Amino acid sequence: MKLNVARKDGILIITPQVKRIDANVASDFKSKLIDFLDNGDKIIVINLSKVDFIDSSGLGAMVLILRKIGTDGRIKLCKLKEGVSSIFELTRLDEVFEIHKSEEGALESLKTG
Amino acid sequence: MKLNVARKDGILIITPQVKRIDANVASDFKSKLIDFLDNGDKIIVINLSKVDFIDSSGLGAMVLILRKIGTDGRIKLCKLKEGVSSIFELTRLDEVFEIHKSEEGALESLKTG
Amino acid sequence: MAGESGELMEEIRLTFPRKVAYLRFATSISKQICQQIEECREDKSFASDVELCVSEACTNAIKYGRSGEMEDVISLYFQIFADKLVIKVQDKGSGFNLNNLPDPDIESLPDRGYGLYIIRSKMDDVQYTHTEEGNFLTMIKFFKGDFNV
Amino acid sequence: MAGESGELMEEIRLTFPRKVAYLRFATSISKQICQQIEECREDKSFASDVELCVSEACTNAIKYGRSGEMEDVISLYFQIFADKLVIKVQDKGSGFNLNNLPDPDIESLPDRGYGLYIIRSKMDDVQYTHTEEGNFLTMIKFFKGDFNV
Ligand SMILES: Nc1ncnc2c1ncn2[C@@H]1O[C@H](COP(=O)(O)OP(=O)(O)O)[C@@H](O)[C@H]1O
Ligand SMILES: Nc1ncnc2c1ncn2[C@@H]1O[C@H](COP(=O)(O)OP(=O)(O)O)[C@@H](O)[C@H]1O
Repeated sequence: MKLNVARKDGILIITPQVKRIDANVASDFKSKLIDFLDNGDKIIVINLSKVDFIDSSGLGAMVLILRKIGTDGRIKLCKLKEGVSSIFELTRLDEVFEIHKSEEGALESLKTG
Repeated sequence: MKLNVARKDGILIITPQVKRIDANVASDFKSKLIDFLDNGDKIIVINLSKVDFIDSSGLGAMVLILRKIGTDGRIKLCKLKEGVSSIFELTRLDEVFEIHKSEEGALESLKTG
Repeated sequence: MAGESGELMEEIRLTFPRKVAYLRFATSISKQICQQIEECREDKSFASDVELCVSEACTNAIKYGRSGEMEDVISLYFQIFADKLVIKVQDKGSGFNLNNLPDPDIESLPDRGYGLYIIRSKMDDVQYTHTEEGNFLTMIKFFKGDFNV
Repeated sequence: MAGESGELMEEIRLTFPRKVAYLRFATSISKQICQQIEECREDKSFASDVELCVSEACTNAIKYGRSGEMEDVISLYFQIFADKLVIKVQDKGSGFNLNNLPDPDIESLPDRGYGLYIIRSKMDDVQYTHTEEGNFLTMIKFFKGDFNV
């Protein structure tokens, strides 16, 4: 799975370059995220602006990362499209993840908070 | 099937607003073209710029119109995409239809010729 | 699309290898079918709900439906009725008990177990049957405006 | 995609009502399958040639394949081999004689009869069989780089 990766003030910004995060790419997504954690990244913003479709395989990958980061680090999601956002709500994962409208908002909240 | 219709100096310019001319739309296309002939149109330019895919059903519709017009009128095709153009060549219908690169070219040739 | 309620009007079947790479065949045909049905086009979320559930159900069939047979395949049936769309996903695995599944417990941050919860939330009815021909997960969604059991 | 020449690797089956509205289901799955096969992606015209032939063959199956049965359906099989793609279109009509078909005579401006001419031009081999299960038009196209019969 293609990811765009940027770093700003020690924050890792990951923007998946795919329209769909389903079982076809989820395990690759998961292992790429784990690689970042293993390399010491602890503050991560995932920008989902390119993603039209996510299902439980994609959700599972992100929850695993959230659990792995634990209290050591922080993770924020941003730029969820309507369909994606509604699945976070349905599964109540919107209560578990910190979700921001814009990437700037996510970054700002990590600096101030 | 949606068609854009324009008239310039007595020439009817038809631009199908579909990506595919297959059996799903060919009979509708055919009957719409026949309506124009029945209403007295005799000089027709068909602009295929929107069409990515055509198969024998679409070709058949156009040959029928060509035959119906006969020596009474004229028909020109223009702006064929590569895939469409290659099927005209394969069936040798490129020898039967007058095909122009641009709409202007087709119109010009009808005025001068 | 006219016809009495309860009357099967059309069926589309897709059979594909039990491999995750084919998941998108299933979801893309699901989208096309919903486009085809006028009743769905009026209900904006119908197609996306169905696509999501087809993705979940086929993912499970691919993950858990190992048959041991040479030809390890998944079949997907779309049955268009006057009042509803019925989707069946068939695998040849050892099956499971749909009624024993708890909803995911969000507090414990599970990274799995959301699939059937999503399916149950989005569909009007979900059934599971184990037959000689394999396991069938049957998902039913009524068109809007019709009665909703 | 590795494997010995001649070995069937994957099969995808689509069954749909004998209606022209479903033609696009057939062509869209054809496109997706060619995308899936690495050997096709290197050959730019492979996918578009296959799509065209699938459209022609399914159009014929829809036009001429009336079965008289309640469930009047067309089936489409894509069989991926190491060296080729085999496509079968099944209908339950009364069939025809493939070998008796003349190429279209362009001089007389025929408005039909191009379908099988196109299929024969684009495919490496075309066969037609009439069985108890119906009629099968079998179209074979080799991946580039492999031998071409
Ligand atoms: N087609 C199937 N065959 C066998 N077991 C299944 C099937 N679908 C689901 N299951 C069982 O139901 C459980 C819950 O499925 P699901 O809610 O989709 O979550 P997950 O697959 O992430 O565990 C699975 O863990 C599996 O044990
Ligand atoms: N699936 C089929 N079942 C019965 N007859 C067929 C079938 N496909 C083709 N034919 C016959 O072969 C003829 C030639 O087909 P084709 O080249 O596609 O041109 P067209 O359909 O325009 O006539 C048809 O007119 C029909 O008689």
